Amino acid sequence: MAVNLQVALGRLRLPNPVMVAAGTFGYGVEYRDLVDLTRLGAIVTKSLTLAPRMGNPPPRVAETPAGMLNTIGLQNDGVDAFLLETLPRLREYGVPIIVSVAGETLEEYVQVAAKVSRAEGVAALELNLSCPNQARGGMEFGVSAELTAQVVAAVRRAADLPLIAKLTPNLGDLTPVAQAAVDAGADALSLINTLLGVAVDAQTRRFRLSSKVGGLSGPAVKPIAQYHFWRVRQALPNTPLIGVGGISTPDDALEYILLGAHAVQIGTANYVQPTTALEILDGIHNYLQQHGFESLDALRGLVG
Amino acid sequence: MAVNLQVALGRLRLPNPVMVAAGTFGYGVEYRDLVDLTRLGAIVTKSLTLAPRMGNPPPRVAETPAGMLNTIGLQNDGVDAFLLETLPRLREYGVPIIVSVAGETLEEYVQVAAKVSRAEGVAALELNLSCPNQARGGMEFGVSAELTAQVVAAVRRAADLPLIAKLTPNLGDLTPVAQAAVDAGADALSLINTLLGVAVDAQTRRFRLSSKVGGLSGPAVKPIAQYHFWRVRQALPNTPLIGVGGISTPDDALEYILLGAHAVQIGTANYVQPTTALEILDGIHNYLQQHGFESLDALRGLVG
Amino acid sequence: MSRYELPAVVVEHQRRGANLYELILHAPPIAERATPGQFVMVRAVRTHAPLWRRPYSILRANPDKGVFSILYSVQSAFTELLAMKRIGSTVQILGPLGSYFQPVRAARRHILVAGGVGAPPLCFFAARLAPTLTPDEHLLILAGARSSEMLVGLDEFRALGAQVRIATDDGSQGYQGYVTDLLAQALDDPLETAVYACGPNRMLRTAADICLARGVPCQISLDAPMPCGVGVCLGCAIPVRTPDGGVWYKRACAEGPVFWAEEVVWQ
Amino acid sequence: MSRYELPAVVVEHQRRGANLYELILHAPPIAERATPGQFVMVRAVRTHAPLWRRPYSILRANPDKGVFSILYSVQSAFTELLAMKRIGSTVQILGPLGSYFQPVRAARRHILVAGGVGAPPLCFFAARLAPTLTPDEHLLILAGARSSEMLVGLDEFRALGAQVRIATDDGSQGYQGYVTDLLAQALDDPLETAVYACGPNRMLRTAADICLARGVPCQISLDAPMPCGVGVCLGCAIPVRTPDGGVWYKRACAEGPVFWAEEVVWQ
Ligand SMILES: Cc1cc2nc3c(=O)[nH]c(=O)nc-3n(C[C@H](O)[C@H](O)[C@H](O)COP(=O)(O)OP(=O)(O)OC[C@H]3O[C@@H](n4cnc5c(N)ncnc54)[C@H](O)[C@@H]3O)c2cc1C
Ligand SMILES: Cc1cc2nc3c(=O)[nH]c(=O)nc-3n(C[C@H](O)[C@H](O)[C@H](O)COP(=O)(O)OP(=O)(O)OC[C@H]3O[C@@H](n4cnc5c(N)ncnc54)[C@H](O)[C@@H]3O)c2cc1C
Ligand SMILES: Cc1cc2nc3c(=O)[nH]c(=O)nc-3n(C[C@H](O)[C@H](O)[C@H](O)COP(=O)(O)O)c2cc1C
Ligand SMILES: Cc1cc2nc3c(=O)[nH]c(=O)nc-3n(C[C@H](O)[C@H](O)[C@H](O)COP(=O)(O)O)c2cc1C
Ligand code: FES
Ligand code: FES
Repeated sequence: MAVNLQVALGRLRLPNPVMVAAGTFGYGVEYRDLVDLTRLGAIVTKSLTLAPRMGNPPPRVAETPAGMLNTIGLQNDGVDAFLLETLPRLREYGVPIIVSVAGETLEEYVQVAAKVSRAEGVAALELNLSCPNQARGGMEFGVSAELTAQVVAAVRRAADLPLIAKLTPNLGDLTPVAQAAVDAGADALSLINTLLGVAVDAQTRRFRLSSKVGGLSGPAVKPIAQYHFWRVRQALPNTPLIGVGGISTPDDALEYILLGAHAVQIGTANYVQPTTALEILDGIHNYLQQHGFESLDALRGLVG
Repeated sequence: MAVNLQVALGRLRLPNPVMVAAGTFGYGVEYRDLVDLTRLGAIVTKSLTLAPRMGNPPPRVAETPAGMLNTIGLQNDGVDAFLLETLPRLREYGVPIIVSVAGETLEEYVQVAAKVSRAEGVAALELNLSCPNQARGGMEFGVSAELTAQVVAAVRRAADLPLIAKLTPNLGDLTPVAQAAVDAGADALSLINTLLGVAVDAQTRRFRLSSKVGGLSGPAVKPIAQYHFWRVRQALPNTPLIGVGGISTPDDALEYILLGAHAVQIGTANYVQPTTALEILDGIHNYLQQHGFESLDALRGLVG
Repeated sequence: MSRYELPAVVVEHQRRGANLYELILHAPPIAERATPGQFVMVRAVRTHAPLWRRPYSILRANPDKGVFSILYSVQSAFTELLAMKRIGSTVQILGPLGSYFQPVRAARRHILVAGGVGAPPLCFFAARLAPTLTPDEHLLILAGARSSEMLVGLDEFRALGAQVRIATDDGSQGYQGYVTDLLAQALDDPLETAVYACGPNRMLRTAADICLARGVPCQISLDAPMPCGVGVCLGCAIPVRTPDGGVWYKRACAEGPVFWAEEVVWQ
Repeated sequence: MSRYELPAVVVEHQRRGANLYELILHAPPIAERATPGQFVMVRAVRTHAPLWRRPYSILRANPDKGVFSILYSVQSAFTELLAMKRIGSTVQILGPLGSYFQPVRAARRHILVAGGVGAPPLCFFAARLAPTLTPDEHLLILAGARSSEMLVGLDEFRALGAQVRIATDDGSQGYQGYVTDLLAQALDDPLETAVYACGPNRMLRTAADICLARGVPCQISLDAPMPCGVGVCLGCAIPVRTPDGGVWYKRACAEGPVFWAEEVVWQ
């Protein structure tokens, strides 16, 4: 049986639902010799800021049970360098490119988004709403429905590209933020970004991260990510949702699709096995064939 | 070097800081042939309700990466049966007994607490604030500072025993709830209870739990638990705190103590290794000796 | 109730079928006390994922040598790690645990219904039951599996003088179809018969229905997720009928895994 | 840059010291391209905890036989699982990765400073360097470890004709004290000398200070947590001096693990 893996998230059309998540696949080109980039549903770049950013001091990462903490601190080359040097190389692979946009102020989001929207060959923008808001003492933009709406609306005006808002899980109930993002013009939502976490080294009696607090990701977070996903899915039955968090096997990805995801993103698992996204793509394909589903539409939301 | 492991959490004095957590050690007596109960810092009983409760239908548990989800649904024999049948047996071991109190209404908490406080040989009460509030559509009491204050204050009036409020992590910022609990009369706080989570079986296309949503525990949650612990520690520098979440080794326990814990509770790890609490107790003892600390006071809060 | 938590040394680790392995462990207190139908909780390595111990039925026990064994098929992460254990290494064992098969003394025909990796406790039961049978008592084994090479313990059953009938889903050996079809057939004459079954819960339900409809006493060993194995977590709840006609939960690990068929409420 | 991600068969698995094991792996593309100082990312079993692959320096490589090996000590969960791998089983390998030691052609004395399990890349380096040396060039190995039985690769170093001096923390062999004391001593005459070091970061810092103070070119292989090993996660940041006198981060896995001592900013 032929199966169709294409998906449409509003205006954004992808050859298949398996993307690589922001910050876990570099700018995309780094893995070109190990992963057939042309087969990916999309590449989400690492988050870009207006100016190059140096990031946080080491230690930046700590392994935790079935997960990891990171405090990279948005180290990146800045949007200009990306557009000038990396984007042209990445474009050659013909894979949909989703640029992740970061900012510490509303203006920074807008400026980065505007620059990207003028470039050629970008399929969509993803707003990283887990960035620390300078004006509010480093609180994540995405924990506030109001700030989220402001950022999404402003970027919406500044950039004519499909717009994905990526939600932070660091609040009790994501649905008001999700609703605000959609009302402000987001075409789709990605959820979730990393969870705030702490790790201590009992032997050295220090925090394991230079910044004390970091972002938790990896298999450990999957139940929490799926909980938030399920709640947002119920609250917004018609919004295309992208499931992110703890995916490392085809079953993990299928679980999100069954819960109603249009697409999924693979993060931490790329580090463990660079070919994870392709293995998941093959696994989804086989599952559809074995169980007699012709497309993802038939599967999506069966568990609700 | 002789080391002193005694701790005082306000009025509550314990021979050592290693307790077993509510719901993970039965009523205590079940493990008597496998674990030397007399060596435990305290036993927290499974949560008791006014009437016996049947609990939720199976499946009630699902393994997740480095963790598990449960939806036991507060199955218990009811407070009367506990006081009549189990407490007398448990008392014989001379181990401090902390009774976990649950309720679906404010009145239920108060009635259970009042009954327990009239019994002999109970060292303290722990309020399980993760219970579903009947009046508010099943929302956990502990996500609201106002409800938390009400429950704590009412129980405070009804029962003259040291009172521990056990916080739920299912909100963005626990500090207002923690503050409310202390202001209302809690002598100490335990944190955290389980995190809301979902698991799906891609093969059967069903939720893995009968109730869809369950509570996540185990090593996977440790970074999240320690994050909340660290924030509450900062907000309430003078309140005795009990660290719970993902502890399975001496280092895990020491991490909480370094972050400022007066005591710790071992939950899920009991299932994997029934002797975990004793191994942790020995490990803490050795650590203090090796590193030349005479008591936990010298260690507590060194990482802050 | 005597239970032990101890490290057991791997004495042998043998391939016993397509994807089947027998792990022979030295643990005298468990070898001495194990009763057919009981299980042990196994921790193979010190890792957080998989997190839980896994329950395994006791396949055989030799109190004289102080050894017992379990039989497992490699399915997922836990059993992949278990399969890596070498002779001389140790696994942590908690047991023996749970209820056991009770020989129905009034019966003259004992039918053991084994589905797939449900066979081990019945092998042990047959081994202990056979020597106690009088000449007019019969032991009939109905063994089912997806395919011929998934069948477990046939040689042992035959060595005990038991009659063995086989069903496979793919027809690669014996009757093609469900092992419960063989049971229904065998119970054409239900008199003085007792049934003991272990296998997938779906099979057990069918077996229970068949037996109850014919008034045949039937014990079934149920599968359930088991975080603790010792009755404290209440995760392994099995709905059962209470004397007053209501429903309550029993624990598969403590009151079970072996239940009387009429107790269980199927949901 | 040619990197491969492939399953490699365990050809041998040998004890090489108190708590040291050598794992010999068949992986021709890696054996052919490995350069001393480079490493591979190893995934031993399919489990979520430990989650990350671990980096291991290449100890030796035989392109003709298509094998290379790594040397490890059992420390925690990952290495406990690695130690369970049997001959004939596979581990996933990603490599060869990272920068490498560059022989300083102007030097006449090459000092290799090895601390504990920092020795493997220097063994490999010595093996490749020794045959290229002219008769007036010297190879001096300074090997340090906590204790005598933690010393690695001494026989190999000696077989290459290198001079070997030893330091142990407990004095169980050679000089009692830090291996960097031996380095300072050897650099009493710093002329025409190059230093190559691998070991705990604290040792490397001391070695770097000693060399920089004496104007001796020094390459050090740094340790850092490495989630990806291939430069994408930015987790392994090492602060380095930029040409304009500022500080920026390089990646231990991509621009490193081998750095010139003067580049590194110690924090
Ligand atoms: C009382 C009792 C006795 C038992 N005795 C035996 C015995 O004697 N021999 C024996 O072999 N087993 C026995 N079992 C079962 C055993 O405990 C394990 O469940 C079994 O070995 C599988 O372990 P695993 O960790 O490898 O697989 P698990 O990870 O537990 O998975 C079990 C099954 O679920 C599937 N699975 C895993 N993850 C997923 C997912 N995400 N989505 C869908 N499916 C998934 C796996 O493919 C596998 O088929 C017994 C169980 C009980 C309760
Ligand atoms: C470029 C590079 C090359 C390397 N080459 C080699 C090599 O050739 N040989 C080699 O043996 N190693 C090498 N390493 C180190 C190796 O990657 C592993 O870190 C090492 O094998 C330990 O692995 P582990 O998982 O068993 O221990 P880990 O879990 O990684 O722990 C490492 C150390 O930290 C301690 N530790 C673990 N958990 C805690 C905790 N909670 N609190 C305090 N301490 C803790 C452990 O006891 C152990 O001593 C290299 C590292 C790098 C970066
Ligand atoms: C090291 C690291 C860096 C990350 N950087 C970004 C980033 O720049 N922008 C972003 O939106 N998310 C970033 N993330 C979050 C991931 O995209 C993803 O949302 C999260 O890791 C959960 O998915 P996972 O469990 O599959 O890793 C990062 C994650 C990690 C582990
Ligand atoms: C099966 C199960 C049942 C639990 N029952 C209770 C309970 O009755 N009352 C309560 O306050 N907490 C209960 N908990 C939560 C634990 O006490 C503990 O807060 C939580 O599991 C986190 O700790 P851990 O990671 O060490 O398990 C339960 C946890 C589990 C896994
Ligand atoms: S497995 Fe815990 S009560 Fe049965
Ligand atoms: S380990 Fe990921 S960039 Fe170096």
